[in-house]
Amino acid sequence: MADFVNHILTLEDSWIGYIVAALVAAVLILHVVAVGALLFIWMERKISGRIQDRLGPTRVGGKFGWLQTLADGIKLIAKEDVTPDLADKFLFKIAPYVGLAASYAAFIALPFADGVVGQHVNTAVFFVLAVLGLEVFSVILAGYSSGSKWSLFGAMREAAQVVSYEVPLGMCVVVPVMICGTMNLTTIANMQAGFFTNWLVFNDPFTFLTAIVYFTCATAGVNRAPFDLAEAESELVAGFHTEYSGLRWSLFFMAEYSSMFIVAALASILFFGGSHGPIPIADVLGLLSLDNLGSSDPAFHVFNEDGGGFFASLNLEIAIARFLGVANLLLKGTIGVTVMMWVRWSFPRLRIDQVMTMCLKYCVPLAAVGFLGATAWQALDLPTGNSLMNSPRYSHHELWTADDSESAVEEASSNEVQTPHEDDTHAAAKAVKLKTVPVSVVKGGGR
Amino acid sequence: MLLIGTVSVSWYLAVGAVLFVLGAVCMATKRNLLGVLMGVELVLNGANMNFIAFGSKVLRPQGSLGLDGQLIALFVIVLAAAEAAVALAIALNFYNNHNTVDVDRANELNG
Amino acid sequence: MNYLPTLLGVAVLLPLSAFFVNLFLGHALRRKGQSKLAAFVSLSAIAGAALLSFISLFVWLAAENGEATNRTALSDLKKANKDHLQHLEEQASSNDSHHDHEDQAHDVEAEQASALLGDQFYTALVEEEHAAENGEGHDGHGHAEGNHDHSNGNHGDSAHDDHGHAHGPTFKAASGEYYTLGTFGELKLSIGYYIDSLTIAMFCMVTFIATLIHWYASKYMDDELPESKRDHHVDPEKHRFLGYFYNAKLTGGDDHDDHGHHEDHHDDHEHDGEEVSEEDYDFVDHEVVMPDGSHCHRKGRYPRFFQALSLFCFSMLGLVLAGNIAMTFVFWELVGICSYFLIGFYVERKSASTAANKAFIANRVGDFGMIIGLMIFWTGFGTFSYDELFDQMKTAGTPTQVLASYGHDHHGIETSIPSGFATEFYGDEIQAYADEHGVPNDEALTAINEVRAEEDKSPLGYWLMIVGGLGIFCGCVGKSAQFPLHIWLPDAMEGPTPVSALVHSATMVAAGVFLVGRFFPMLVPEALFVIAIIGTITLFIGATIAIVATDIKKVLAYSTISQLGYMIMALGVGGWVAGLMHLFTHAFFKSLLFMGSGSVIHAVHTNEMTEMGGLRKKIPITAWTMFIACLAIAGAGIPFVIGTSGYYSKDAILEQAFSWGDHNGWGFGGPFFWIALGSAAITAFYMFRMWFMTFVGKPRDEERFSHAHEYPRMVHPLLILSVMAIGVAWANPLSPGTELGYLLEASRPEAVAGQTLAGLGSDVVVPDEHLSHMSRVKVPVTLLATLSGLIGIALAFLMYATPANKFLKASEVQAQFGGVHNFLRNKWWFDELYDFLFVRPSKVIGGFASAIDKNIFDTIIHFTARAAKKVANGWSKILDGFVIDGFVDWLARSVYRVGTSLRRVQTGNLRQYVLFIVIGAVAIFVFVSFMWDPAAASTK
Amino acid sequence: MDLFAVAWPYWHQFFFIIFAATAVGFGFGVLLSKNVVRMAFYLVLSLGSTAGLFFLAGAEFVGAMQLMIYVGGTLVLLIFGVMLTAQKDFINMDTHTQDWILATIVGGSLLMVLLFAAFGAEDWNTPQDLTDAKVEATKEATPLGLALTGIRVDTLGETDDAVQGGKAGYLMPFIIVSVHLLVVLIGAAYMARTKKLSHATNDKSSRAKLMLFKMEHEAELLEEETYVVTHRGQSALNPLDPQDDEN
Repeated sequence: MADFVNHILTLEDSWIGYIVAALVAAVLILHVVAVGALLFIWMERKISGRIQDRLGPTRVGGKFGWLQTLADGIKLIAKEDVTPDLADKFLFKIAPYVGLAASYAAFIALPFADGVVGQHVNTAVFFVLAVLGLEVFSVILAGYSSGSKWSLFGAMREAAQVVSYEVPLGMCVVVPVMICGTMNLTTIANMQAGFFTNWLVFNDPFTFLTAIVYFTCATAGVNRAPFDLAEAESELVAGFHTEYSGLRWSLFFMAEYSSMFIVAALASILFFGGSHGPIPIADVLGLLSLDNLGSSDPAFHVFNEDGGGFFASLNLEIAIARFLGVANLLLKGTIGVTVMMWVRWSFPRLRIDQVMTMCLKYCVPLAAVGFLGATAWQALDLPTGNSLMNSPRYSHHELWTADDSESAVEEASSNEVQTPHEDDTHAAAKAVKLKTVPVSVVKGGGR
Repeated sequence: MLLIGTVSVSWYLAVGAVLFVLGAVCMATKRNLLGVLMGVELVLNGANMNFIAFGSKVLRPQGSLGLDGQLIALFVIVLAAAEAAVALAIALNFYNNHNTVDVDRANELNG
Repeated sequence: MNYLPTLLGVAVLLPLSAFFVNLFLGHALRRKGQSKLAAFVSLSAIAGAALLSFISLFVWLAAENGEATNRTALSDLKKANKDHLQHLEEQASSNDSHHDHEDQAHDVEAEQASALLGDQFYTALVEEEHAAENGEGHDGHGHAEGNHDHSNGNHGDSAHDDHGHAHGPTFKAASGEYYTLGTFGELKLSIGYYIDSLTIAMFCMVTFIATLIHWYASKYMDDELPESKRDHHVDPEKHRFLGYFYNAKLTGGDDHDDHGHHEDHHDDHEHDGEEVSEEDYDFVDHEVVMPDGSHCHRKGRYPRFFQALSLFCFSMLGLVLAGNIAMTFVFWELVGICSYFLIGFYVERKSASTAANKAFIANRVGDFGMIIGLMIFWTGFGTFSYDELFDQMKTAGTPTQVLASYGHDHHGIETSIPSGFATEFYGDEIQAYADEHGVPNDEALTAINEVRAEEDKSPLGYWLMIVGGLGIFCGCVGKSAQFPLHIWLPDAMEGPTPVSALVHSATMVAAGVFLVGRFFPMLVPEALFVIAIIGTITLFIGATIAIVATDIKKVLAYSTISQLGYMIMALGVGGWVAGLMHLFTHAFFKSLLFMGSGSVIHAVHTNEMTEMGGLRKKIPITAWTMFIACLAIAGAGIPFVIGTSGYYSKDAILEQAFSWGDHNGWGFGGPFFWIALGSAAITAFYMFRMWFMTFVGKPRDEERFSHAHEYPRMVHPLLILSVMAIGVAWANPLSPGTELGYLLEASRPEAVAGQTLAGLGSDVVVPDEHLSHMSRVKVPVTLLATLSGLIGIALAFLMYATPANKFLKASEVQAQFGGVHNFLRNKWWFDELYDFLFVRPSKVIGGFASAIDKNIFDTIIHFTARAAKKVANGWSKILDGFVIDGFVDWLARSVYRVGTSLRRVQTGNLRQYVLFIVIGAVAIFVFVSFMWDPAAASTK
Repeated sequence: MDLFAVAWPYWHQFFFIIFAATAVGFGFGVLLSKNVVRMAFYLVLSLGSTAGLFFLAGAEFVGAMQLMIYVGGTLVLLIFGVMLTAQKDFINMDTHTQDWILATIVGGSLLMVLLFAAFGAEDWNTPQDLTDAKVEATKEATPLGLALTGIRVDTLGETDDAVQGGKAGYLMPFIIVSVHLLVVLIGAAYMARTKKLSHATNDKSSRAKLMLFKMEHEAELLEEETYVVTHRGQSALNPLDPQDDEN
């Protein structure tokens, strides 16, 4: 992409290309966030309406009231921005931006399809979780700086809840990482390519359990009902954003919805095949063969800074396939969000102690069981869902040494120097050969 | 001028040193126990910066610590987290017993 | 067959687990002192063991008679047996006339006959075992051939059985090891098993009776349930000790007279009735009077009783299963200690504790001899394992195998005893001979033995065989209460009655007999002769004392002694099957008798038969079951038709004794038979005396009579056992070859299979047991035995059962033979004799030794101690006081000073500390930087 | 155009300056701010930009760790502490000038020494040619994980003894650290558990003394509001003051 820009500007490898490429990615992601928030709020109102046997918004923008949220947004922008006297002004003002920035930054490493990613991060899973973890700060700061007891309580609750739910969340996320042997979301998604039996959720019973636990903990982690103690309107007026109004208030919600989408998308990438549909249509149509996935052909990296992108080499099939992939992921994420809404309007809100009990007494042990079980399943090499269609999962692993692993192994084994660590060397070499260490057969698969 | 010259390991070391000193001074001046804790965190980060800098292949293609630097940094971070937890527990106990977090109050063990 | 070790091993371990459960959870198992869970744990364990034992019995039978060949083998055996006997009859009839030139002929025939007799049966077993191994049946021809060559082989001299079968080809025994503890040179210690039909039969018998007795005891020991207990008759210092261990309440309650017997039934109201509750569930032991005359209240020991019982069952089963002598010895001692626990169960009673000690010491005396025997055998054979022992015995051959015939002409195959003895003890002699004649040692040994044989001397080391056998027998003397050491058994009746029934009638005392049976191949005729003598003396003494005993349990105890004497004598005269069969039958009817007596005692709360009488109306089941038992022990039966179990076993014993006398000449060997016969009469007499005194006639004590009643749970076992007492020895018409006789026959050691043994050191001849089945032996003996039994019963009837004793008054008889009666009353003065012979002298010696200790050694030691003390004091003043203390004090003082001066540094101000650290770091940097070369950090 | 073409190779410095400036600046913020909560917030930003520096130096995984553990975990803990102990009295605890001076002097000297050391070795000082070093996803996550399980794949090909010496994995430290973490969590939970006041009263802890004191001296406390505020003014009513006995 960047080269493409530079090519147009007839520049040699100039920073402008990169800036422009980055801007394009940023703007796209911003649209995902903003439009997503609009869509989800509207969806939530409709869904809650349906669940409560109401109609929900009907008028604005025609039949389904699909412009309702836009109207609300305009109203919010027009509202007065109130800052309480007791508030710690600086923190009070900055808090919503922290939250939005956090959930926005998490999109950077989220691959919408193979190659359609803001920035290839080798440890994307980790990065996303870490950045999402920052979101709690906005809540704490907001709650503290509002100078109101309601807010403080809400903030404390949310902080406690989010921090403690990060434990089972992390344990659940580790399972796909362990199975795929990489933290690269693109690779993880590609390894589930093919029929839906490849999806990690169907890998073995424990991954199934893990997926469920993950979704629960994610719901709690983005403090959605029934875990939304932070804004328990019945007890604390509105929780940490009691004192907020207008645009700052809406920013909180934008952050919340976008992080909802992120955890849902993450779930679909980790467990539900990511950008690959239940039936590999693109593959069947011959648009994108499974072998091409993650190949080093620059044409495969649309938003990647190197390679010409598909504008340069008009590889239409790949473009369509990738479009399908993006559609897949967005659809799955939306489904996940819908489930969250469904849950929200179906279950009563828990008490804070129940929330903690839920986390410490149920989610953590369940996650541990899932982790150990999945590990044992892998170690014992029991039949997985992958072996149903016997499509090769290990063909899409990341490349984990700078040079080709085989040559490294050769060197290691042909190493004559006798050192006390000789054995380790050979152990490592064996490990490499036995693919207990994921070995890439594809150059640049992890880019 | 930095734009003209290029960044070397020393610059990272310098940043680390500054963070370290800031942390140390923070520890030395803050009377709030939690302030002291934050100083400790800063100090640890300054140290970590050195490890990362020495371990970075980008900055120092040959003769870098390689993975070892990063691994030690990892351990430092993890242990820092543990230390923070314990220190926080100590702080809370201190607060429960003295009803203050002023470290100058914690001088009952003086000689 | 392969399952047997597992099955029996588990059967052994079950009671052990029960023991541990009761040991650790015993008091947790009882809910407020009234729970019987402990009993049910032990009961279920032993019942499981019984189940396993019977399963293994069926497994064995299936493996043994499963296939047609074995049935044919069995029928062959019976036929061969019959032919042989018939042949011998003819031979006997034609014996007196033209003796000499018949010799050759009937020798050969008899040889083949004995071959048939001996080998066919065992070969069948061997063949069958091979079949069982390679899992396929085999046709009759191969089988017959197998018999044939094997029979020939058996007649060839010692190198005759290279069947290459692990367990020795002759009889079917599964032998092996569960676990090898270690191998020390030749000595190999291992937890092994030796399973033949004898083992299995013993298992079934022991577990079966033990199960019944657990069931019985779970009711009988009821009054042990309460939590705490008070005791009488306890001398103070002992009682302090006991109070320490058994948390007995020293403060006694109500105060009766000191002899508990007259008060018993009244007291038993207390623990039947409501007074128990006000004594807060005390167990009141009314036979025990404390110094203040009150009764002993102590904690009930229900779980403890059952844990001891389970431990006993475990060790008894282990003893039976043991695969080598060492293991046997270990379990032997375990059995002994269990009996110690059980006899001394009412430890507060002085009588009980002394009885326990007595039993234990008597057993130690025997075990000392047993250890000697074990060592001798180990030295000679170089192994502990029965399996290898028997093999060696077999290869070595028995002392002399004499053709079955009359008179004392020993022409037969001369074989030698295991060379181990000779080489171990006469190595230099053999070496000398070998050097002299320049032959290898083994040839030298055989040569020497030949020379000695011509000189009509026993082979080298033969006497060690005798000594070893007698040593082993010493252990049996102790354990099965034979003549010199029989004194402990009557006192052992101090234990609870179920214990007497199980331990001191059925199983433990039988262990000695069992051991003699196991060791039979190693026992040379001379040793057997001594054994027979001991047995005879014992059975006579026991029977005579039993005549005059009035304590019902004492009567049974002495009858037990006498019956054990029977078994031992039977084994001694070569009646292997006879003795062991009597062991089984006796186990059944004696435990029945004991449990019956327990029921009686529980009913009338006294042991004295002089206070009973007419009880058969009150406790009919007990009465009639005991009647059956009395018939059985008296060997009642319709001659040659059918009879109680005792009829078979006792007659077998008598027959064997008869044929022994027949072989060894009546002057020499007669007494065994006649004494045994007479004692049979006496047996019948005292058993029925007991029964009549107890159950017939007018009640002598109305009050006891009126309270008498029997408990169902204590009666069920009696019924079951009475059936067994009648029919245990019967042949099984449905599937022949499953009866007790066959079981024992199948495990008869080959050394005594079908040969008549003659000692090499003497003229003693141990006749082949089959010879005792000849009609010329069987008929007269059976008649005589029945007659003697009838005489005994009739005498007892006349003396005790006839109304008002109008023919014979017991008192008059007693007055008539006052001296004898007194002599017998005092048990032949054995206790006094031992007291005079051993106890007093040892006390004197002990006193002398202690005097020396006090007066001489102590003075020396005290003097030394005082001197050392003086020296030490002086040194401590000088060295310790001035030098060391001074230095230490100075050190402490200076350290204190430094510390006090340094403590100022610790301001307790955290931030200052931080500054100190930073300053220190900077200082180090500065200091280092003087000698630091930046280029040093550069890596090229 | 030329400017663009020329300006390009210095982007590394550019980002370095940004991150270093934010890190140091917010570090100063931490040092100078009086409000504990703000200190925490600045610390977050400072550590975040430090993580940025880590990313820049190619230690991507460590950067993510930094974000997750420090920023996500440790600082949340800190802020907890702040909120739990936050009462008006404590939020401002001003340090005395002489402390400032002393600390500045000492810290300054330390800084001098450190900088001297940092720039002393010219091997560290000689800049590498970073023009072609792009922000690329270094594949170091898996080698790190393997090193933690005791397998060093980054030095597989090494023949140099010195480097092979470094081939030892980090399994043992990893286990130790894991156990240490577990112990720490338990211990922290134990220490931070809430104690009943009655229990405290029994063992006459100073908190209990304070309570008794409060009850006794209601009246004086009313005007002597800042009795636990600890400017050197140790109010005579403060029970916790060791100097109480002297006056």
